[in-house]
Amino acid sequence: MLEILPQIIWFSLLASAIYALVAIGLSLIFGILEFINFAQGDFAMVGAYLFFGFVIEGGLPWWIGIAMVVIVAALMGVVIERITFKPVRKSPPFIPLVISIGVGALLQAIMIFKFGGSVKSYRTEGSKAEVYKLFGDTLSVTQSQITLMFVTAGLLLGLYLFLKYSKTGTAIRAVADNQDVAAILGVSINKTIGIIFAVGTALAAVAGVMIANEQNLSITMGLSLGVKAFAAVVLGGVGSLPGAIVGAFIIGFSENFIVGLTPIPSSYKDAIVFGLLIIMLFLYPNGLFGAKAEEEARA
Amino acid sequence: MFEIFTNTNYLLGFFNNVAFLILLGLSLNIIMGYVGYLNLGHVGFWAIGSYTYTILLMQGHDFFVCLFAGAIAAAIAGLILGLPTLKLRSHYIGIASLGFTYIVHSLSLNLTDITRGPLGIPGIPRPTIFGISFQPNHMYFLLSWAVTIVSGIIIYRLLHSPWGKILETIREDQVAAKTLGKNIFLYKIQAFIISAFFAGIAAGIYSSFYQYIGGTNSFFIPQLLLLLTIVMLGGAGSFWGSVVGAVIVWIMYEGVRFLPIEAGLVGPVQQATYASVLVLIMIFRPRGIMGKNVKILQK
Amino acid sequence: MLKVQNLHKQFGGVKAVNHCSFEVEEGSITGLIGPNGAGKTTTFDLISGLMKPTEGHIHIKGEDVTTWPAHKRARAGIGRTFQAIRIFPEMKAIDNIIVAFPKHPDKLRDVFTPTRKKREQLKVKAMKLLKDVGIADKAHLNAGDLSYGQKKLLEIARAVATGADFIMLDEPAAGINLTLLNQIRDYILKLNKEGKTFFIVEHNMQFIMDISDKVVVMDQGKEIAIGKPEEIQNNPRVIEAYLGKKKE
Amino acid sequence: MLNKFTRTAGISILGASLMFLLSACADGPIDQPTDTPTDQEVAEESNTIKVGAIFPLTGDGAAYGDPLQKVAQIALEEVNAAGGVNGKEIEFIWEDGKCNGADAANAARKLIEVDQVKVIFGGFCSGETLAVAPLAEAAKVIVLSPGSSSPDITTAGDYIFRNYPSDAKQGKVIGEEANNKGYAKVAMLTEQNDYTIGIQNVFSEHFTGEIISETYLPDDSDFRTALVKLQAEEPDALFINPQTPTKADLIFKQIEEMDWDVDMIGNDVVAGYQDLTTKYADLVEGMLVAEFAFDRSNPDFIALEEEYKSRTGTDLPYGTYASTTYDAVSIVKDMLAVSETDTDAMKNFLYGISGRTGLSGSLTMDSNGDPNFEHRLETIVGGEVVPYESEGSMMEEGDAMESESMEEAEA
Repeated sequence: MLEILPQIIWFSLLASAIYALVAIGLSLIFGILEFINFAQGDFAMVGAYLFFGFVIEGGLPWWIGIAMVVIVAALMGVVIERITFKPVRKSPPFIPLVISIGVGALLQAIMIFKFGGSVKSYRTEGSKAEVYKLFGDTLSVTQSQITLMFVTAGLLLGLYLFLKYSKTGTAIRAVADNQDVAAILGVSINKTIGIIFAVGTALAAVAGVMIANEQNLSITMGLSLGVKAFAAVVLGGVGSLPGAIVGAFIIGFSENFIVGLTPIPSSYKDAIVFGLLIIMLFLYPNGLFGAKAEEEARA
Repeated sequence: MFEIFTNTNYLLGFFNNVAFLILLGLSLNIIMGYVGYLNLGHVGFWAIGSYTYTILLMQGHDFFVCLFAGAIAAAIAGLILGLPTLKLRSHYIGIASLGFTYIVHSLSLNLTDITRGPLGIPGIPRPTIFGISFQPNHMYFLLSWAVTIVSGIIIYRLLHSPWGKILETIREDQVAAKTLGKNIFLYKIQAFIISAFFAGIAAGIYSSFYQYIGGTNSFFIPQLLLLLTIVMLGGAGSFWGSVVGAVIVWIMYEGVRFLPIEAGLVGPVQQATYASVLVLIMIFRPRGIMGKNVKILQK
Repeated sequence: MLKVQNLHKQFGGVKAVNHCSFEVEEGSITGLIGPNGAGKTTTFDLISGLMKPTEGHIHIKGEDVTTWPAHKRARAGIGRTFQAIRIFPEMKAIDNIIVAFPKHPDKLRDVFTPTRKKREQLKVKAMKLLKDVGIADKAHLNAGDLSYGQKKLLEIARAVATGADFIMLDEPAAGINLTLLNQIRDYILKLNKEGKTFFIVEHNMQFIMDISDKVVVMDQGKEIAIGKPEEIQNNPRVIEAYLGKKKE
Repeated sequence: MLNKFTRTAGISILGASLMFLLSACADGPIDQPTDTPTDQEVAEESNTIKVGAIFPLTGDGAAYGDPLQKVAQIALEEVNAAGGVNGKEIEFIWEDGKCNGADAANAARKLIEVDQVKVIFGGFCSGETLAVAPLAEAAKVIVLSPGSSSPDITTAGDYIFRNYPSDAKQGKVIGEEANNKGYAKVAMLTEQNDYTIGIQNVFSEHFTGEIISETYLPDDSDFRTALVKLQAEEPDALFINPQTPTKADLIFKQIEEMDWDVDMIGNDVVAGYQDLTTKYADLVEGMLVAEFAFDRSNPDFIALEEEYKSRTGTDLPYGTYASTTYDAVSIVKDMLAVSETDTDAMKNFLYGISGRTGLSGSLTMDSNGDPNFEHRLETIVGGEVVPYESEGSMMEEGDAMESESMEEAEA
């Protein structure tokens, strides 16, 4: 059984990278605006379809396609935020949660209307995956998998630097910490939240493109992605970006290792991941990196 | 086209659906509206109740035995989900309970020798009680409304009793409730078990109404979103809110069937209509039709 | 009534309460003062069971309650109010009181027993309590719609309704106009005569010195002085704590 | 409390029922205000025959519901262009079954009770058809499903028909051939879905060797770990059993990436999708599949492919489903010619079908309302699906032949 270990590790890395990409965007929005955004997975789906429209159908070169996807997705994020989430920003968090459910369903309907329901993929005729054999044939890796890894690492690093050092990045973290205080200090809340949504949506869209390139794209691909990304964000602790990444890796590795090394068939994947999540939350009620606020409610 | 209102069979079916949706909405409202616990796992109780009821009924047991067995099975599931998650903070409860929905969905598809997995269970009979057959639609309509009304009265008594008042104090401010000597964990578990119990009752009448349960897309996210909409739209924390919510949501859900839509667009346009009405109502009437402004996701 | 021995509570490096010990005699009105961040509210939360201490013991009426959860301590006779008033805004003012009564039939098994008579009695008792604090006319308003002062009075009345004989008040005088302040003072004194013990955190020196039999002063989590109000007022260490350190 | 209740409840019920009413009467023609809508409607109704149609148009099921709805519309337009039935046009009233029992049943109730249809075209997913069956039986409405393959449908009711074969047949044919090929251990990757579980159950009844089974949920798209696990078992053959061609595409891609060379077996979803067999030609070389008599070179089929391509810009997916859907529309036409309202006459017509030629081959309906299609074994050579002569018949003559084919399969 051991000889398949390298392959399983590589697959776990792949799955974790995909969850991390979606989880990061979710953590930005979720951590700051404090509501579970059910439409986050669908933002990824829309990104995948936009790329399909621009590049596969539209014939644009892929790098223009990616740029277009990021711009359109960012705009979409801001527009959705202004129309649907801005009016309820002050209401209890379950209101935007329900609205995000509606937004997700709406995006799916629009995509079926535009692209039709049948499942598509980026692979055109005869594009055969180049397979590289490593570690003496025990590990086979493809070009698209490698690009996915690099793009993910690049985006995570870019986001980290953007948040840490850029002006808007600090503004975002300020708003994340305390909206009212940030407002008093002259941070334009509207602009910052708009940027948060733009960045969060664009990240999800790129994640969608990466995932579609690696697998295929369907109208309902967003849902299970979004839910696993939630689990990663919450596992890592709400509001902590490194936490979301660690959470994504925990899910990616546990899924593949448990299924890979035990007789449990992979159709139990969801049950395993969420069983693990509930147990972890029971042990770490704040998530691994979550704010350790000791509240009186705790006693 | 006006024969909708004269056509009894259609209206019987319509209001039969409304019956168990009211019961499902009310049971979810107990834990979500009154205790303030965002339970995204309610559809799991519905599934467990349905499978337990159906399997026992198909083995020839008496209707009431099966109905209560389904409800008790769901209540036990309520305990199982409640114990590890009740101490968690808001978002963590949301994602942990959503995880429960995924676990139940995964198990119901995989345990094929119990639930027949994706093949579902067809040919579920309608009961004969004291020699009276409830097979015809109008008879079954009476049965489901009888069960709904009796359960509704019990739930009303519970929620408007001193016990119910304590649930509301827990929702309003559980820390204060503690200092008044209330063992809030016990109340939460009781509320959770009762909420799951009545979901189990509704599951029973649902199963014999449709006479087929299971299959890949049953008891999953679309059904969960329907229940969430009923409670949120009706108004969390309001008994009559869930009743009105169930009627309104079902009118919307069935109403879209009658919109004059060109053949190729039926699917997407119906989904888009339902989603946008949901979003609009939650923006302009966030408390729902009759709800109080309830802090469901207490920090 | 209350004995606190070597109470210690640490968040990571921060010692919110630092090996603090003091007593509150039965039937007394004891004040607890100290600069902001001295650990007063944390001490309150430790005593009422909302937080678990890192070290130390708490005795109520001679019994060691350190391991008791908050609701068990409350039933043993501890009532309290909060700095940031924690009333139930979406419930009527009178309901805020009724739920606090020990005889409130709120067990699950009570639901199907006839409780109409008992609930009527509780309504009468609640109205009386509301009259005592002067907000009887607001009984059927949602608690959230009351004024700040009225909410404070409601919270105090609610603490009394629990039947507690040891009531802890967290800054009752904060943000209150003078007339209301006197009303609160008289109410405390009236209850004290009826045998209730009070433990009051307050910044309003004039109010606390006037009402307390004994005052405990805390600074940086430690009790630095305990004594009669007069002794406390000119105790050098207290003044130093408030007016800033002259580090030798 | 009461006035707040009535006021808000009133507004909302009014709002919702307004929408309900609006949609209800919007159906009648608006432009003739003088006649009362009902007479006008009755007059207009006489020259069209309404047929209910339930397909999964949103959600996961849309992957096949949406494209096959387009196929059905193409077939319908052709039927109506050719004069329809007794001079009347057939009108399909589409409802979204969402590949879920409850939604399909509610759709059927509306179609049967409100639109007063006598025939329901569809459920596509087995769950849809099984949930519609009790309603249709009670109302004596004909159900003709072009795609539900669950064995339960065979006994779902007297008015319940389908022109897509039950899984049972396919599983049997492949199972027996796997025995003939002398496979001792077969690894099976199966989707937890109605069509695929049916095949797995029947295959395991007929295959005598050991089966290593891995399953995945419909919304899963990462099978690498499962495949690696199966590879470690060193099976004699790998049986790919997905519900949709896109899942098959993904599985082949992930097998290709693992560079795993093993004898392959596939279900007819894998075989029926031209784009798939050419794209992974060398991977699926020699793959054993079984399809019912669906002839890809049939000129009508090619015409359908071109028409579909011209309308949607994409290739026609699911050859088998497309052919049964296309044929089912013409069956409905001929059935309505027999009678537009008497469902017992329609029922007898359907039971009487024998040797009816169509895109999906020669159809004879058995006493349970199932098609008689026999699955024929096929294999894939150079990316093309070709008939497969089972070596079983030759095997009795000489063991040499059999062992030789074993090596060749191994290589």
